[in-house]
Amino acid sequence: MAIQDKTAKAMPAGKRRFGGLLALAASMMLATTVVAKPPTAEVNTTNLAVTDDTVRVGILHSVTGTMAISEAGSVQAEILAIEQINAQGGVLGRKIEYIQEDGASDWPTFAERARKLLRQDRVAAVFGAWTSASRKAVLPVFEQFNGMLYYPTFYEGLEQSPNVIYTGQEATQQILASIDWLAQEKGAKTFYLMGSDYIWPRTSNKIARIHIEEKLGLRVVGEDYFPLGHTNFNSTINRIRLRRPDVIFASVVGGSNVAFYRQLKAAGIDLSRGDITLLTISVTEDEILGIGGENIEGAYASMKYFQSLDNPNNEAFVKAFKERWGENSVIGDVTQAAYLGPWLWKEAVERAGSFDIDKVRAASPGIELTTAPEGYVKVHENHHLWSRARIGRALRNGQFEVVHETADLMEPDPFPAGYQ
Amino acid sequence: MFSEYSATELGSILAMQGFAGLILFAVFVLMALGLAIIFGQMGVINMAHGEFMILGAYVTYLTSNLFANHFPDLFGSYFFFAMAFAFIATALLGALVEWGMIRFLYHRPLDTLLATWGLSLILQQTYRSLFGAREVGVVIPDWLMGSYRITDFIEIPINGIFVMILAIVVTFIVYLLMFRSSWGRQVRAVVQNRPMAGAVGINTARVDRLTFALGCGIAGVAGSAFTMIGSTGPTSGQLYIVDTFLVVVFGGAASLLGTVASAFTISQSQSALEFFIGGSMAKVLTLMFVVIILMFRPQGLFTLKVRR
Amino acid sequence: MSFKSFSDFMPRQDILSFAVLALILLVVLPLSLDIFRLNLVGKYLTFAFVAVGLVLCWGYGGILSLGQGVFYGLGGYALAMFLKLESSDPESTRIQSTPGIPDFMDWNRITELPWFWEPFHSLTFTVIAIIVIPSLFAYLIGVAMFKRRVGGVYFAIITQAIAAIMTILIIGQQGYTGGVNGITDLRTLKGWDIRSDFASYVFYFLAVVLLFVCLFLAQYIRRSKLGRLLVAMRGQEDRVRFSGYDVANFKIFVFCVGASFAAIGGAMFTLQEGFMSPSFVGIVPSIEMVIFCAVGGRLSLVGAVYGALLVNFAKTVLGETFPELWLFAMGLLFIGVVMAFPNGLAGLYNSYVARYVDRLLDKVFGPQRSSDAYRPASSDTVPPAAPGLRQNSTSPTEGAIS
Amino acid sequence: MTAGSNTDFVLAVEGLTVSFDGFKAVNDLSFYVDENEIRVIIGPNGAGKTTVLDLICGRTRATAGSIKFRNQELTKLKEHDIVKAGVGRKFQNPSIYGDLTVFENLEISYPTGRSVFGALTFKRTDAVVQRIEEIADMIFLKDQLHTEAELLSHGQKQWLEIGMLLIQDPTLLMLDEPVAGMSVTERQQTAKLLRTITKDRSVIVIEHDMQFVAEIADRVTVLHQGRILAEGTAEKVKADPKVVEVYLGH
Repeated sequence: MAIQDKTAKAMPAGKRRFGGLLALAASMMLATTVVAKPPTAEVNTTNLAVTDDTVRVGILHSVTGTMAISEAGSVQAEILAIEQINAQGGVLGRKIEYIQEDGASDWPTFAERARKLLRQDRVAAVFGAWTSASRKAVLPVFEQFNGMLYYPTFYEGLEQSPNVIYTGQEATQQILASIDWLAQEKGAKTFYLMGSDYIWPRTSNKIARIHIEEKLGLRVVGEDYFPLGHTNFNSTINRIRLRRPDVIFASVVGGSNVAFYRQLKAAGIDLSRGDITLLTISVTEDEILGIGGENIEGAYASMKYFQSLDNPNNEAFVKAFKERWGENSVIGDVTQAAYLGPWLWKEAVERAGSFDIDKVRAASPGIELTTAPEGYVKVHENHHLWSRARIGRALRNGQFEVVHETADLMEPDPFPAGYQ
Repeated sequence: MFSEYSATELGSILAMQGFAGLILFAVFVLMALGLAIIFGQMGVINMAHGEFMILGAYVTYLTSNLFANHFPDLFGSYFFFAMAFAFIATALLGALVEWGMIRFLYHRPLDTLLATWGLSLILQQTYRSLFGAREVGVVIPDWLMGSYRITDFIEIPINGIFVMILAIVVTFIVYLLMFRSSWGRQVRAVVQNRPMAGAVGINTARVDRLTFALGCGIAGVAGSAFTMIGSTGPTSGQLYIVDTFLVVVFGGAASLLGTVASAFTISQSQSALEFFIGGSMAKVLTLMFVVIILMFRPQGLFTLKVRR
Repeated sequence: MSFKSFSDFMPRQDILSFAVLALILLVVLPLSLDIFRLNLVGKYLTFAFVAVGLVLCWGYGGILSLGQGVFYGLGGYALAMFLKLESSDPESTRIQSTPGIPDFMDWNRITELPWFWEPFHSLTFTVIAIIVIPSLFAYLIGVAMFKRRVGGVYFAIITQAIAAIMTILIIGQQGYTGGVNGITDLRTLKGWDIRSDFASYVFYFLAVVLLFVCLFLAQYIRRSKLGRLLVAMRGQEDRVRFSGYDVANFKIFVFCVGASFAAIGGAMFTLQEGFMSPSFVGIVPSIEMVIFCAVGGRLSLVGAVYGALLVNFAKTVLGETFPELWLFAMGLLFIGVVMAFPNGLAGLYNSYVARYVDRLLDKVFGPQRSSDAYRPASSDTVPPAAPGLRQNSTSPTEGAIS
Repeated sequence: MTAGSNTDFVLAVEGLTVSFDGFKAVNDLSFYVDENEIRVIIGPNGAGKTTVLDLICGRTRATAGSIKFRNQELTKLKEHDIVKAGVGRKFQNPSIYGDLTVFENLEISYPTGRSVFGALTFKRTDAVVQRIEEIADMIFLKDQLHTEAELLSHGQKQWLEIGMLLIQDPTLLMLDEPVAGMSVTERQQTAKLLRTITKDRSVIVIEHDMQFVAEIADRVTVLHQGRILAEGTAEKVKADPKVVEVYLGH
């Protein structure tokens, strides 16, 4: 059976140029790892696909189907990270080979492909899954065959698996700081919660509602859900008009996003004029491409990463990403989180001195990454990342302007006490 | 639930809400007209109808790029050209599909359903290969994106008015074509008695091709208009297909007036339900309502009793 | 037994095709595939149940349901509810605010097990429910539609709408259904680990055995007078009605049979994969299930099984190597089976291979003896023209009433 | 709706009316059919002949009036119950099961195993086979039992459909243009067939061919615009000036 093997070795030499910092780091790493290359029998006691020169990992995202739109950036980021790691000499002296599988936007297919990666290909780690549903579908497979999954998307929390490292924000990290900010900076008193009808928006809105009503003593004046793919928002917009909330808190996803922002603007609610404050937890730079910057200008988004972040790490990352994937690429929050996956795995493997899943897992908590484009991140005991929460204001050109950033790293709390 | 609002507010909301229903009505009419012609007049189930609409949307996207790059002065009016191009492109594709596929399948409605579903998959993948998996952002001229402020509370979206006018115009043209032109008489003759129509010298094959092309062309115009309110991506078309079919079937397949009436009924109930109970349950209730009514009146709500 | 002899029930060609299929599924595949691949085949087989049901409904009864995913889902969910309750004992869910209920309910602030979940504590109830609930639902739809003579295209569109409604409901009512994620993380059945390799083997063979039970039932229906009535109804429904039959009852019956087959398939999926999700219930999966049946040949039971296996196998292989091509392939498949091979694989077999096989069988066993003197001996023999070709609904309005 | 009276007639149609969107295809029609009578209904196109048969067998529902078959009201019965009561009907275009053999066509019409369960457990007994062969003999198709019905000639299809009705042994047999599209020899054979099968039962025939009508009819009813124009023996009807005007005159 044919397998799509895109090894980094086949990569043209011209592509192996990276930003200054990383290149410097790369040459130093190269020197050290060539000297100390531990024997395979030592670093791989559980029959993973590790040879003297290579180690095999999997990338599992949707290349086809409705989710392909969203997952494409993650695939690119993961490939970029793997290529950069290889250019620095790989992991424990071994080049990373990756096998890319297509989840086809279909949860059962995700489970099937995950099983193939773990059982047949014996990969040392998998970077992938995007929607909660696909993660839920592959989770039992990873637990059964003891694999390691690096999951990039911000998600609803309520989960903590020994076999998953969650590189995106869980719900409280994304929501709590942003609502505090709205209450303090924008003086918001009333909120209208709306989202697509599935678990992530509902859970997020549940947390938001508890925080708004019970912790801050403010009011939620409406809560609304739409079937995935819904394209008619005029009635909701009327409801919003009638309830006159200070803030629309939106978690609409997919094609509905485009329809929502266009109809909002057409209805005379212009976010750029500040007619109303809208904060979304579902729109990244990727989504703005479809929505159109002119339609969403002035909306706020709560994310941990924006392409416009001003720091040297991000500068190098954006440059490398555009060199590899084209000048027109945009980088959203999830894409950056996906980029962290291979790096976090590399750090954990090297700290453990082994590719064995159990040892990598044991070594993971406490791993720090100072080179992350979003800044400094650290793996928590609960397998989520400590990271800063940020709020960006959408600009006409499709980028965000960062208007707020928490001073400290926020602790991930997938089972937030008092919010369940 | 209304006690906290003043009478003027409630009046305004009623007006706005009525308007929201009318916009949805116009959207449904545009979606369903093309299908009603194809299904009602030819008995063909075109599951690729949504993909034809999206073709119209992509043509609009290309036209907007063309104007932005080469005729920036005319950008404000590109939308009219886009709709014309969309009509031509989808009608041509429709004629091609009729020639290559549909004409072999007349009188096998279930088979047209499966074959056109296959076609829709192929079109989706073609769009993905050509335009990428991501939705494309169609830039709408500014004059189409604003709103008229009537009172403090009542604002009428211009694109809504545009869609409504378009729906009226398209319906009127279709009416003229089908009921006031010799071509329309030919179409109806073919529907009623194909061999006889052929015998009196009507080129039935040509009538079929043109009818199918016209239905697809209207889908293209609809898709073009929907770039103002919806998303344009390879799979966006699938979102429309069930709604569209229900509108057509609910109206009674053979009657254009029925299609319009059913679009009105469904849009108003859905729009009102959305206002009161939210989007998700509104959708479920509307669909159920339609399905249940159809069980009692399988011939559709607005058809006359005929002798079988 | 309503047949005069065994060969009335199973002509020689049918015995041969059943035997070959049994050989492939019970011997060849288990010996030649590793457990990972065999597990995949087991998953494909769950769709074969649906396809076999569709042969009866669509091929024989002329009823094209675009909502078989609903029944597949109902069967799958019924079993998933039982397994979820088993894995949600108070001990393993003690970190929840309300221990002892499924985790997704707890997340949705439901503090008590909903009443319709209660009976699913019982395995016996669950096993009965897997068959009965979908059949009952199909019965209700059938009575509502067929008694009012809704048929053909209208039936197809309405079943499609029902699939859409079910999906929105399941996704929207996530506190009770697990929402878009489905019901996941099912581990044990009566304390027995359903994820082990051994369990995979057991479930594979269980699926094959159940599939053959369904195949034999379908064969019985097909070869009985009811089967011939269905064929008769497909072309001349009025004639059957005016021969004293309540046509609707027969349609309802096959629709229920098709639904229960699909439900068994869904339950087997849950068992083999350890989860159930709304992604099987919607419009797209439901219409894909039709293609499994069409590829095998809409009149051939055994063909339907091969159709389900081959299409899914192609999906896996193409999906692994050329994901972009898969939709093209699938699209062409739909068009191809309608325009070029309306009788699918079985049609090709009958046109090109069957007579040689028959001649060979004649040589080996002597000419076939049968009391069935009025029927050509070969199995799923289909008339030269496609069944759809003779459907005589000339206009959509007429189709509605047919 | 008129209640309809109890009579000795096999079929009593009284005040029967059906309207399609205001157009009265059958208008206040009354007629009676005796035991063992052969009644022929004639009339120009659109007179409502086929609609009358549709009404009797339940294919179309009456707007008003009553249809009594052996004093049993038919207007409320379901189609299959009307058949079970003993009314058989042949359609204008031969409607047979093309995908099935002649034998299977007749077998399906054999009046047992009409429920779902009955059809599942129906057994092809010797009695069934014998009866089918008997009927096949009668309709000149004994040698075609193996043939798929689609392959029969037009005339043979007409016979087959008649045979499918005969096997049910109905009390009232309704034939819609049984000799349409037949050759002269087939026509003669059919006339002979009709004469044999009409023993012991009442028959309503719709026919255009006046010669054929005269040959078989006991009484003739002439319909025009949904009403009865004339009724009586073939000779009497032929001589009626009204009939000549609307129908025979052209």
